[in-house]
Amino acid sequence: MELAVLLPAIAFYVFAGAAIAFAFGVVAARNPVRSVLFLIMTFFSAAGLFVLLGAEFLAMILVMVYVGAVAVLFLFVVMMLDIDFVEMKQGFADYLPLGGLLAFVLTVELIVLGASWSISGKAEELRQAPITEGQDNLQAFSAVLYTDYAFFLEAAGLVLLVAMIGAIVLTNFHKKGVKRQNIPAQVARRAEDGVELVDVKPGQGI
Amino acid sequence: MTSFVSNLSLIGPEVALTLAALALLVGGAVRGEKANNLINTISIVVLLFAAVLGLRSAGADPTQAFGGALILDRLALFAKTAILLSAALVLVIGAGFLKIEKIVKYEYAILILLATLGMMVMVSANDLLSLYIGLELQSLSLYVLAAFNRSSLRASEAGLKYFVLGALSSGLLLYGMSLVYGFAGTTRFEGIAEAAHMDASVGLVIGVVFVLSGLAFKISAVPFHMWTPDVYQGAPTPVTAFFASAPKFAAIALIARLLMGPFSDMMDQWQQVVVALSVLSMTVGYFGAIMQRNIKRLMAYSSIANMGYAMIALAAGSQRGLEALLLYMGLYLITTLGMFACILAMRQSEGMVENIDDLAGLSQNQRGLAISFSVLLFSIAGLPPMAGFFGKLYIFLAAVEGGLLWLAIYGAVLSVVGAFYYLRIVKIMWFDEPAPAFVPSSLVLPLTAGAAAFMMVPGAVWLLPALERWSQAAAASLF
Amino acid sequence: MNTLPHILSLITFLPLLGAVVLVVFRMSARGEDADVIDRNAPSVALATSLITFGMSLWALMDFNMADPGFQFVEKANWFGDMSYHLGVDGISLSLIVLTTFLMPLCFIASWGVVKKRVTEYMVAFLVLETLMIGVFSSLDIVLFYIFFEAGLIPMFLIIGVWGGAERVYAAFKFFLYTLLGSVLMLIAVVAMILTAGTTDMVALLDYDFPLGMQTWLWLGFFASFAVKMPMWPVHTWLPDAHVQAPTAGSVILAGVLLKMGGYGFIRFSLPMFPDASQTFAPLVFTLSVIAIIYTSLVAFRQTDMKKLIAYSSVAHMGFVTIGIFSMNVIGVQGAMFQMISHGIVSGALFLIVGVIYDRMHTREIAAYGGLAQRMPVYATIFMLFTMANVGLPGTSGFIGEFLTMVGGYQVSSWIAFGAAFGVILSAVYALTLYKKVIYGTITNAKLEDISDMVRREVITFSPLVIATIVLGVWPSLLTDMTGPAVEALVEHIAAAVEPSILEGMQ
Amino acid sequence: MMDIGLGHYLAVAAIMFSIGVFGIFVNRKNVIVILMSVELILLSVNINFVTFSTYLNDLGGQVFALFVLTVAAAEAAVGLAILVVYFRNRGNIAVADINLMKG
Amino acid sequence: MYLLIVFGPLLGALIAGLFGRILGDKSAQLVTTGFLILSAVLSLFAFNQVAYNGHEQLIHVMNWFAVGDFQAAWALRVDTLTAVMLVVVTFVSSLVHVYSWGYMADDPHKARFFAYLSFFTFAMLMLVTANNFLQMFFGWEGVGLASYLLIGFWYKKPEANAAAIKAFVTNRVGDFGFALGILTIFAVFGALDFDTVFGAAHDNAALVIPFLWMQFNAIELIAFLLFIGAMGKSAQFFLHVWLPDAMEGPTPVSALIHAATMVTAGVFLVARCAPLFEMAPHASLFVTVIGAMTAFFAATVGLVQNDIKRVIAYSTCSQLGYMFMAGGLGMYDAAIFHLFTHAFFKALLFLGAGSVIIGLHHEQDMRKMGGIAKKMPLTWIFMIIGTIALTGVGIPGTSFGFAGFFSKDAIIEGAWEAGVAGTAFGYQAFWVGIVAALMTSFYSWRVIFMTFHGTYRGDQHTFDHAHESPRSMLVPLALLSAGAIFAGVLFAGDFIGDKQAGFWRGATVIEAVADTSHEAPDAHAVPEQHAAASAEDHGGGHHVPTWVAWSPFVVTLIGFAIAWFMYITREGLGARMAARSRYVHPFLYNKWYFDELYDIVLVRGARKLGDLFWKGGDQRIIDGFGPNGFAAATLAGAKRIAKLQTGFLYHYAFVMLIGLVGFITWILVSGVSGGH
Repeated sequence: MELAVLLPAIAFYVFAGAAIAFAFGVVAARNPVRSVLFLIMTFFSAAGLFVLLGAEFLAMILVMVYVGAVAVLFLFVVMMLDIDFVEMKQGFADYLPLGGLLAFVLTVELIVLGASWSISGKAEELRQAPITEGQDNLQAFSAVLYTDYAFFLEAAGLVLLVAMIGAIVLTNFHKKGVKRQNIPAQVARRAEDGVELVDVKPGQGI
Repeated sequence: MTSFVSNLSLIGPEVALTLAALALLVGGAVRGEKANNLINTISIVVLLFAAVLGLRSAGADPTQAFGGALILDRLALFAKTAILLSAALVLVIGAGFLKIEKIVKYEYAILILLATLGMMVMVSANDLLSLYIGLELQSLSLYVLAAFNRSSLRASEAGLKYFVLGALSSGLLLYGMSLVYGFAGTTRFEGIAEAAHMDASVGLVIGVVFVLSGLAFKISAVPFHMWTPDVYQGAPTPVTAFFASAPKFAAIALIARLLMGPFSDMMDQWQQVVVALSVLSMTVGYFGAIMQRNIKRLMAYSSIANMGYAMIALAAGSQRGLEALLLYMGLYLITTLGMFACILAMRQSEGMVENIDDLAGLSQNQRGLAISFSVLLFSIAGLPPMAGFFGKLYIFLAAVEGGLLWLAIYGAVLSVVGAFYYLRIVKIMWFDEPAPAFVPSSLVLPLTAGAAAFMMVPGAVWLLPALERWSQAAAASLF
Repeated sequence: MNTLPHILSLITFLPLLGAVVLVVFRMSARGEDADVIDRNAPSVALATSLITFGMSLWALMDFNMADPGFQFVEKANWFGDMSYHLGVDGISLSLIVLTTFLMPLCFIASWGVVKKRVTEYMVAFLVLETLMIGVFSSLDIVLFYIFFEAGLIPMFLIIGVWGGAERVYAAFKFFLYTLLGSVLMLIAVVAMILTAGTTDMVALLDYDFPLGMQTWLWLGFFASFAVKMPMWPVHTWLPDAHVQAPTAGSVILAGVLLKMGGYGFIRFSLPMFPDASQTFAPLVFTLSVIAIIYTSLVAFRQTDMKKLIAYSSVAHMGFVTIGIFSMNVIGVQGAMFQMISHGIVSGALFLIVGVIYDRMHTREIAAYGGLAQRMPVYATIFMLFTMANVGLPGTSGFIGEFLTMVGGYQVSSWIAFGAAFGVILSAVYALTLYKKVIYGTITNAKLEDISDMVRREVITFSPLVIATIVLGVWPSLLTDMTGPAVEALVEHIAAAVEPSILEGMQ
Repeated sequence: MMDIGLGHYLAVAAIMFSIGVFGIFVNRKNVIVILMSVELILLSVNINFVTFSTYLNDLGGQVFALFVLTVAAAEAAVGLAILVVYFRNRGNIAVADINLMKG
Repeated sequence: MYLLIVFGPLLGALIAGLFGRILGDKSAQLVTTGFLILSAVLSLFAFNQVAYNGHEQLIHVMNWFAVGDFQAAWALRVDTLTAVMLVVVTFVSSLVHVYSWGYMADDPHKARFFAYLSFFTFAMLMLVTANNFLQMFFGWEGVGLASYLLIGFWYKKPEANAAAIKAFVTNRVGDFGFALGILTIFAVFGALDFDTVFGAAHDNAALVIPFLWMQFNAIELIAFLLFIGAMGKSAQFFLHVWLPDAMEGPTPVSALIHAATMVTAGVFLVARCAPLFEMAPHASLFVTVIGAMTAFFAATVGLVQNDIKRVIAYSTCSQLGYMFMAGGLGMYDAAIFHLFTHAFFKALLFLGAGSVIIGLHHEQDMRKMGGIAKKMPLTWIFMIIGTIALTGVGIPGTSFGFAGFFSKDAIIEGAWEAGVAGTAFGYQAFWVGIVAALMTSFYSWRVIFMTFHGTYRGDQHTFDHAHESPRSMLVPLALLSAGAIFAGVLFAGDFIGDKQAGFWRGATVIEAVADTSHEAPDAHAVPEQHAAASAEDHGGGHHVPTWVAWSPFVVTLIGFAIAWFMYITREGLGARMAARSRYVHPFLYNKWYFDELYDIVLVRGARKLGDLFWKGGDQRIIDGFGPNGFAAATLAGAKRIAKLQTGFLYHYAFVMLIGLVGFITWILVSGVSGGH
């Protein structure tokens, strides 16, 4: 078999197999730190699939945003929340058989569904952002993202804003009674304010 | 394509809300907690202003903005007005509670503004992507709001549950969207409609099921309702009031737009799902409420049941159905907010109370509040002469016309079960010996409740015709 | 007709106006003022109801007895397909007058007896009055339904707030039972509106619903009216509701609310679904006869006075359904008469129980005995109404029972046989009750000091006594009024019924 | 078999979706894993979008996926924030302990 | 005039009843009695007018029912039959009123009593003057009510209350038949007034209608149903149980209601409806049989009773049996005549008994009486007169005899003649009549002997204070005695004799007139000679064998002799026999155990059934499966649903997933099967 055909197939199976295996690892790992690491690996593999599909930009974003930010954030939280690992070794639930069956049915159905795909008869004319030959992925993105999709971009910005506000409002604690460093006050402090000279008469005390 | 800025003029209310949110955020950051009241007030004003702005700019013809990302029609207008007004009302009635519970933060109002914005995007979405982003804007704000009382374990548990399940539901929604996109070839609603019209493939149908499942979560339709009781109970009461009102309206308007717009050719399929959702929701909602002693939990089941009812109208899939749906939801909003005003007034000397037994003998302690609450309860139970009855009537009309007679009968019979637990609250207020009286609340709560109650009976004389006219116009925009 | 414009609206909403006035004053009153209002609320309520009664009499004067159609019609569009459409014919006007007649009596009977939350009590009754009158006067089916079902709310509160020990159970049972029936009717109403394209009852009366559909519509309406009547076997809410309700509540419940079922059958089931009515008539007859005999026997075993009377109400309503579904002039007229008469008689009986309940605070039959010695006037009035209850000729009770039996006999002798058998049983339970309460020696020491009826009570009863006897001796007073409408109705049915159904019946 | 088509990618996505779903309700350990399962679901969605995008020859799917990524990141932030709040109140994040409210 | 006759008593009753306490007892008594006497006088005048001068009247008072075809008016119909009844009713009633002045002298509720009495009279008058079945029914039930009130007049006595209810309810059973009869009449004839119905009866003779599960000849059915009404009111066999118990009421009441008037309403009904009964041979046969059975049964029970009033009550019952026997055999004239004469002597006996009872301070048990003839000579004489009249002493073949002789012998001989004529049950009726007459004689004399003769067996104190009754009581007794002696001889000619055609003038069917109806196809043939014979004088008994004519007289003598033997010659024999008898006496004494039977079957049955329906039907089944079951199920469902809400995230997610997978699978499956 020709390598040009075989190579993408091998690459697909490698990435797909890895992605699925790592994904399973995410769920199955007992230690959440491992889960996070598996998640990172899953993202990597998925990025590989994206490359195979010709979506290099997304593959890049996936690695950068997800692995670089999100997954690390997870790791950070996992480490930060001092979780008692012993307590968590309870393993899978009693719902495993039924749950497994459900998942299996779902998977089969979705795969069958995917197999039934055929391009919609109207797809040609309904295309929103046709990919023109010879234009690379990044260019294509840059062409539409700030024009056709500008509104979405703004809206997505608001989503991120909400996430920011949310994260801050929820986790930014001003604990009462905790002394904080007040730098302007510190800087503005002078010797006169801190030291008082008292003339103490002997034998009287203050 | 017209310029981005010129498009912005089409969505004045949204822009106003965005700008206000940003400005207030900055203001809040600068002024700190001192500005809380001011920010709250400004937010209310902005919401009202946006509503007025929307109504004023209402054109007769549906307009598309941003190259079809959004559609501005009467349905959107109706929904937006309802959402804005209820958001404003939530801010009005919630202020006192936050102060009492000492969780006042200026972000609260801003998050409500942003959630409202998300809902407004949802209801005028004309593209799966705008739908998704609007939905997420709303959801993320609501997740945060649910956990807003961060020193409360219940609130954070509510936030957590809401978030996890909400994320799952967005996953379902997205998966569905991806299928729809894949099988239709586009994310634009008109395009999907065209594709579906040509070939309603299995993939498309399953996509719709996924989408529907994802959205069903938002309106807490069974079996995607599981979060509702816990979150309603755990979240701060004003937030619960918000949950129970505007997002429900937004989501159901969105579902209606989807089902009767792009997916209208697949009615045979989605009707089954909607009917199933409706039956399940009514069953669980009406039966589940019976055991509840916590009034917020009870309200959760009540809203589940009411959504089940609303879905009867949805299942009819007709213009009359949509009209009934909107009328019903309009009445539902008023009633729910009025009821939450009553719940927010439930404060005894040692703090807020949420048990329905705390209402005992309210009719003797606070006659006005008791009357208002009772009227609202009777209304939501669908008893004439309260306006809520007309909501039901319209739904039955739509259902029977749509050939869903048995569903109407089922709903009607279950409404008797519903009447039982609504009446139980009435019973506690009127029949039981008085419990310790509530601490007099700020005047705004009884006034709100009274106003809502007024709308349900004497006010209904003009409210109903008006609502009917509006919902008729709104419904017409999809057909 | 140069009558007062909008007289029906006035009659209907005048009580509501009184209620609103009371509410407004009570809500704005504080401290001392509240007591003042509580003290005066009964007068206001009584005055309102008396004016309403006066107005209904005025309407009666202006009513053209010969005209079978609707009179005093008022119509205005509301929204959707619905309209505010009022009008009365002889059938409904007689029931309106019954309502407005009983209402002042209720207020007098409650005078000084109700001490708890007086204003609210009056308000509830006034609201109820509006709703009851509305039921009988509306000519829009949705409007009818609104009034019909809305009546549950004040009654629920009346039972629940001012009722006896088991009031909560009774109130809920009453409410949910009837609600379940009515929602099924609502679905039928919806189907009718959609099919006929109108909510106007006058138009619906002439609309010819397809045969198959009639069956379902009929059943839907039946579900509601049968519960309301109440017919066996959906009568079990009634004893509980009656027993627990305060006296005036029982009076209204038995006097008017039950009549809504009969009115509904006459107004809707018969003319709108004639074929289905014909088909289901045997069922109704069976249930009615069972009701008459069964509940009479049950009544015989009761130890609670109100429960006994409540069960007897069920039996008497059996006559009404028999009369209605005999679908001939005599039967329907008899049913109408029986409804009015029962409204008066059973109302009076509940008031009678109320008289001694107010004194002794028990309704246990066993707690009484020998009252004749202490309360001769009471005993006399009780006797009169006992006799009216057992349908003694010369009282109004006889006329209705007999006419319905005549009507029923024309359909089948079985019906008359069963009904007549019930008449025997009614004597058994009614006289047993009377004997146990009034006759014998005073065994309960507390009864030694019981006082006879005071003037207020005599005033309450005198109109009822007069009405019972006058109607018994001169029934034409009523039958002439309902006659044209009933005749028109029967003709309408005869013309509308599909011949095939009739053949099937033979 | 060697001819890799759209179905293959969709199958991967479907399996990953199922694993994510499975992970949510089978997990009894801690909430973080649930959040990660959600990420898996979103990833599967992205695979779908990208696949369809490629086979439809339409960039719209990829843009959609980009926004999904964006939103997912925001979601993760909010989710983790809530998790932290919960942890502060409760002291652990064991899934089986989150049932203060029920019924 | 007629209006005054009928409504005068009502007026009196209302005045006495409503204002009795204001007016005082005396005025109440005066008013009621006054109105009654006025009525009585006017009735006599009316009787003369109608019966002898042929001025029948039909007075329309006002409309009553006017519903569709169902028309009935308040009207007074006065023909000879009515006039006879008017006389009987008003006459006896006014005497009873007068008598009650004395009898009720000690009672604290006199006004009420007199109001009841007058009301009763009014109701009875309404009954007899009715021109349609409904008005008759009004009177019918009205007398029932009055009887109920009067029996229960001493409301403190539980027995009185029970008896009152028993009377009313038993009457209602009869009324049940009556009401159904009326319904059938309306169904058949479309009208309720007598003239229309009787006029159309002939045309409908062959009409067959369905009733319940069977087909009946319409006229037969009507007659039968009406007779059930008559059975109730006239205490005929099966429905007789109330009459003896009714003696719990004051004695004047017993005299008025349970002897003279109300109980005869049934006979009146049969006579009134003679045109119907004439065409209903089977129903008539039934009437005869029931009448005969009653005559026999009541007589046997009367033999052994110890309560003086009860003996007379059973005697009444038995005599009513005679009347029905006559009616059933077509001798309506004889029946009415017996009714007429019976009213006098039975009222006399009752009032006499009342006199005894008062004299002995409310002692009714004959075992505690004896030998009081000397103490109460006048009462004794009146009672003897009454007894002689009741037993029908007279010389057959002559016009010499007491009242009962004419009427009762007419019935017995008539029965023989009917037997000769081939009427079913004629001979049997004759023999029953003879046997009953024997027993009548025995128990009647037994009363006299046990009460007035022999040795006193009661409390000596009572005996010492025994006294003759006041004048107000004796005067009515005297008047009634006159009636008992002369009513027969004076009126026999008019009622059943050769002048009868001119007397009745169609008010009831007399044999001569009845002949025409006998030609109806399904009516049984009556031989010519019977018709000829019946037109003749029954009193003389020319057309029956002599032994037949003499036999009643003979058996009366035998009865007297036995009684004399048992209670005078061998005083105490009766009691000893009673004590020794193990089966017969208890059986008779306990009235053939009818009360016990009814108690077990009906009263307890009703109670059991009532309880079953109430506790089992209503509470367990209807409420249990209905509202309460519904509520319980709802609650159970609610609990289950609440339990689903475990609070665990993974369960929530699981449920969502189940839903999702379920929907997808469902859609895929239905889509596939739906052909997509």
